[in-house]
Amino acid sequence: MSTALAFAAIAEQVKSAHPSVEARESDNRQPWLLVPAADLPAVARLLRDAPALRFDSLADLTGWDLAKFPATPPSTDIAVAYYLHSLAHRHHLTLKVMAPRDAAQVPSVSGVWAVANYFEREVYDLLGVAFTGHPNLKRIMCPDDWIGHPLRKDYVYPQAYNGIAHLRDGQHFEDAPPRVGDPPPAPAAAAPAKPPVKSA
Amino acid sequence: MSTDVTVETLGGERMKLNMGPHHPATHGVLRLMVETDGEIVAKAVPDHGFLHRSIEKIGECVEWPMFVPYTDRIDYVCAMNANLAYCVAVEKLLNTDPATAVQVPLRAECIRIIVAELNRISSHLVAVGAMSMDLGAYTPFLHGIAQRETVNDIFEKLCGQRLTYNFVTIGGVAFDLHKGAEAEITAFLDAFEKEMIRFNKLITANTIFRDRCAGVAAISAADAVAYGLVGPNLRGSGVDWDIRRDEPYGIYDRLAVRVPVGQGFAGRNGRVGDCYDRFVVRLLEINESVRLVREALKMLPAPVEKKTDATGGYQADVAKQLRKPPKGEVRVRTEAPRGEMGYVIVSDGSKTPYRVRCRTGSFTACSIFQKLMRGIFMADIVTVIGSFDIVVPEIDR
Amino acid sequence: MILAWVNGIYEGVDAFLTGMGTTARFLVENVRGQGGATAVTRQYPQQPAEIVGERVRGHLFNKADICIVCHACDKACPVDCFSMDGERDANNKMRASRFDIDLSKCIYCGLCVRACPTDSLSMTTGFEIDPHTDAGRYLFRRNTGQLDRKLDAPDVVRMAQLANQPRESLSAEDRAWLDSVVDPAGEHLIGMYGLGYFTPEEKAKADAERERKKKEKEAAAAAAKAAKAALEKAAAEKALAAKEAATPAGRPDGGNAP
Amino acid sequence: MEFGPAVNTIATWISGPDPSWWAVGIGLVAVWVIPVLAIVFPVAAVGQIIERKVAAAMQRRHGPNTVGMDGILRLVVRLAFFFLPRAAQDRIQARITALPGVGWTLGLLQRSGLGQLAADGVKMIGKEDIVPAGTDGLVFRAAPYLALVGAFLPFAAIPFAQNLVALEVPVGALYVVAASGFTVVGLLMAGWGSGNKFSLLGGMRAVAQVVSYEIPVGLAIAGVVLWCGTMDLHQIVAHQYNGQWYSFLGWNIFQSPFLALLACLLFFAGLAECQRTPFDMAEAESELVSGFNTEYSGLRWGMFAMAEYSEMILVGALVSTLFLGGYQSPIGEPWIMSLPGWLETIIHAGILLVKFTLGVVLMVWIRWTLPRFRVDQVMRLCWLTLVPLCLLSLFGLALTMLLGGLAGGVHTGPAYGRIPGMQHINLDALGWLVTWVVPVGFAAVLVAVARRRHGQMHPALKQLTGGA
Repeated sequence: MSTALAFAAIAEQVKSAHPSVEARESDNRQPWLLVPAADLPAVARLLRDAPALRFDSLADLTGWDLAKFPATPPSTDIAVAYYLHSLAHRHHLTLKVMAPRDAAQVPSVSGVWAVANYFEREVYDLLGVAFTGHPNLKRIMCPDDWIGHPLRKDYVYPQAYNGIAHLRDGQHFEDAPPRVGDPPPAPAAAAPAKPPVKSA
Repeated sequence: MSTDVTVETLGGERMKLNMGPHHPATHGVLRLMVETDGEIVAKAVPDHGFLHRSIEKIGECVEWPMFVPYTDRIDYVCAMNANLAYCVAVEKLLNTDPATAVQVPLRAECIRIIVAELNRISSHLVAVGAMSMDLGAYTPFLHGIAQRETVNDIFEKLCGQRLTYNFVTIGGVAFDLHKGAEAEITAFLDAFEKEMIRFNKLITANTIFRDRCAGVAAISAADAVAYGLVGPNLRGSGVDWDIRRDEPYGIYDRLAVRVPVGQGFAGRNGRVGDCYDRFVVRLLEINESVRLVREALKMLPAPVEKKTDATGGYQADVAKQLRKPPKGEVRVRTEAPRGEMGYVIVSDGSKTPYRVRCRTGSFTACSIFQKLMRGIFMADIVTVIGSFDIVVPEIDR
Repeated sequence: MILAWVNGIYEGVDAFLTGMGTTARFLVENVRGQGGATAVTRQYPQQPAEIVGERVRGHLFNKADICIVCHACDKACPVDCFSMDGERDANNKMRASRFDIDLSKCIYCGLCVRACPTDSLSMTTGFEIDPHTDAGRYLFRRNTGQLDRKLDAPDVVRMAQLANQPRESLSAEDRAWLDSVVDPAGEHLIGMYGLGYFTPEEKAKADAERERKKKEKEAAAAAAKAAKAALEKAAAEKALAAKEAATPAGRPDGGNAP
Repeated sequence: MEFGPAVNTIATWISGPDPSWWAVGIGLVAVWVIPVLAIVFPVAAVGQIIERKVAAAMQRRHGPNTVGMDGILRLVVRLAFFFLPRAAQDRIQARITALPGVGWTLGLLQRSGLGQLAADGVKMIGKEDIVPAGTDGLVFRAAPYLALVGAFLPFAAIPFAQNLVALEVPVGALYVVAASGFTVVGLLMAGWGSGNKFSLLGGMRAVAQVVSYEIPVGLAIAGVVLWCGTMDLHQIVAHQYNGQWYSFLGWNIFQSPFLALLACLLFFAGLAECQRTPFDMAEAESELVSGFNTEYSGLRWGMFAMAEYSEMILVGALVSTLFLGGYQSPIGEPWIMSLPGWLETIIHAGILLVKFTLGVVLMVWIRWTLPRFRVDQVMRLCWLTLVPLCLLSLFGLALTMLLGGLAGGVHTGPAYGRIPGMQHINLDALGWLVTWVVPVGFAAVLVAVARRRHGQMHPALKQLTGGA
């Protein structure tokens, strides 16, 4: 469609309004915009409302832990990725926010795109990123009293939940036979990660 | 026609009601915490996670091809589409580097279209059947299931399973079409079209059914987009967006996909984006899928002996590429029966994915429940749930 | 308004009659068996599912004499349902001495069969493991020798039928066939969670071995703990003794000063 | 209060020409209980099998087909020879099945699933009677009995044959309506007493619905009363006899299109009173789990099921009595009246049984065809469609009678049988034609105009339903 903009043009528009935004590329040349956490709500509103951009749809919001990712330079942040899509102009954009893993806090965009409410709850549940300003930041998949955030790379598997062991009788993780071809087992990780912010 | 009573006019005394996780109309283990005043719902809050099996975490622990059986379990009602979404995503990742590029044979692409569209038919049959069952008509559901069984028979001959197929693989499909498959599929489609007319006479044209769905939980196009509705739910609200046509993957760009959108099919009482529109859009999509399967069958190249052949083969050799895929990330959107099934895949260059993220249609559909379920009748809750065609493992993954 | 009311009634009656006509046709067709509209359901235990096609993914089956214990299936399996041991035979070829498939873990995805380089691993058309059915019950009455024989769904049905009849009434051919697949001695508890390839003796041995290792480990841990405790005690005593020895002689402040 | 001839006979037989109150009571119970136990109860039980078989056939399933040979016979043998060892019982069973015809009959029972009947009954009695914590004990326990009583009371006034009626009240039609309203008390008590919110909603829905639908039921019955000039059900039946061999043309339903419409309205309103799909608000399975009977198990649940089927039979019997000639045969009465009295009673009761069983089958057929209404739509249908239609029909009927009387169509004719004759409105052929053609033609024109104004269907739907 003729009104669709390329990544460079979109990045140009966003950068002219918010100079702190950087255009980046992943290792396999997928472009994205790095947005500082503080600027995110303003950038999001710009992206949704600017007539030439009109990103009316948040197609996906997810994140991953960079702790074991062989990036250059190495990082221990948690990447939160926003995949935007414009149904009006039919173009795409990927935003990323890097949240430090110890105090992972990102402003919520649930006021901009309503669906972000659910996506952010999922990212909070599985990766432990607290979205400030979220109306209902509670766990969505795991039970409310679950310890740790499963998709973090230093997550320690629990042996039991509320006294219910989830392995067969007599079997424990350290006893499970190693798989052929697997690397030697890594030394046991640190204590389970605590949820960084207790939601209201 | 929806209720004339608004939430604001309700009395102060509310009854709390737990619908689910064992309620017959919540399609699995979904729980709704409902507050009602008599028959009118003041508030309904969905509660998820009863079926959370950490499939995304498993994705980080198994090798690239070993995740395909797990995608079956993400959405078991349309496992072919779920397989396809993941495989397309991994292929796109491999294709970002010329050194690991993979060329899926044309015949495999055609077979993928055939099985995906057949599975879309059988999945929509469950959707419309289950919705009519929620509204008290049990017979159409079983007739839909009977047709689905025929599709399952075809799939069983094709790949040996009836529910969790694990048929689409990275680089192609696991098996070539079995002998006589084309004739079988054509025969099924011919019989199926006649059967669907009777199905529609029985339930779609029924005024009781139409009046129960008409005007209930109508979603405006702007709301549908903002709440991330996808697939038939989005199109029911009149938004003309189909990934098969607008961002084609595979060889969908060679098939002119016609996209039905909601137009207020219910007539007098109906509004664009109500439950009836979502229901009818699914039925129209079934017809469109029938046409696509026929077209794909026409395009199917002749099979050749060599299975990695670029035209007549069915499986490109990807074992070497998967041992050392390019480092980086990729995002792919595919159109599953329940809407967009999008994968975000992050690779650290090893034989195991670094992160596999699956975005499903049912999950985002639940985000609008709380907004919709205000001031409707108790009985409309099941209509709304049925019209969104949620599959709970897809929500909880 | 009245016309709309009349139209509403007409539409209701029309839809009602259409629906009744449709179901009546279903009814007649089903009773008379026309138009493919006969009952599509099955009387399950008496009438097992028809197996369609040749690619059916039923129970896993390993032909042990051509298995080379390459672990390809193990590597391909997403759920780790294999465990196997190999040993070199007289020709210095790898042969399986133990090949255990945990059927309660198996998800019937078929990746292992695709990975197998020697085609020793295959999937039968039998799928029944419910011991409440005939087919499931008699699958458990097979001894180690009989496990080498691949049983597809029709074989399983035949096996159940023959085993249900009095032995004297069988023909010689049937009897021989039955003896080749079912152990007349009775049920074997083979494998821990399903149709594994342990014989009962092997299973007992493996259990004993695991128990022994566990006990050894515990004993070693206890010994280590005791040794550590003894060491600590000795060190503490030594320190105490040193302190006691030091206090009266050298340090007038009783050793409390830094 | 008058009692039926059979009641009087029994009372006289017990205590002489001037029967005392207890003799009348015994006679009343006997004549009430005999039809209920011998006709309604088995049909209600068989109704469940009919329901399951019909549903299965429509849905390409088998339905009950397993319990039969093994089930019934083994049960009978086990119960009869309880003290014998198992092997001896098996031998006895084998010997019985070896008798000529027994195996064939039992096979038929098995294929038709009738053995399920006995199995269900045994299961229902054998199941634990669970009274969950938090229920309102007495209310919860009493509710099924009340529902059952409410379902069986109206049968006292239904004439099963010329003699077989327990209560010959002059206001039989009124009595039936009043007594059938009793069921709803049971449903409300069940909903309240269960201590379950879904049950409570179900009970409330039941009350709202049943109370509303008594209006169209009453109006439809009023139409017949208007036409026949009596509220005595016996007299209404007698009134529907025209003395010819084609006596079915004398039935009320063929007298006037308004009466035919009232018959349909009575049937549907009755359907709503029995809480059957599409009116099963009270136990809407996919909304209220199982509504008022969610918490019930075993025999108490069975009582609700029995009450439901009995009410279906009641609706069928009422429609038959009021509109379909009651216990009369469609091909004239002399051949029955020439038989001895007891045989006549059996044949008449059998004819009524066939008529209301057809009604039950129709209800089952409807249930497996239509989806459920919503609770507001049920009310809307009642007050905005059924009640106005009833009133219109009543008006039309009154007009017909007036005009018919003016045209001299009213004359006295003999009613056959042991009941004295009634005044008939026996229109001649021309009058009959006018009676039918004018209202039907008017309705057809109205519908055609309405279709043109409002009846457009979306083209996509036309395509989906095959261009129809």
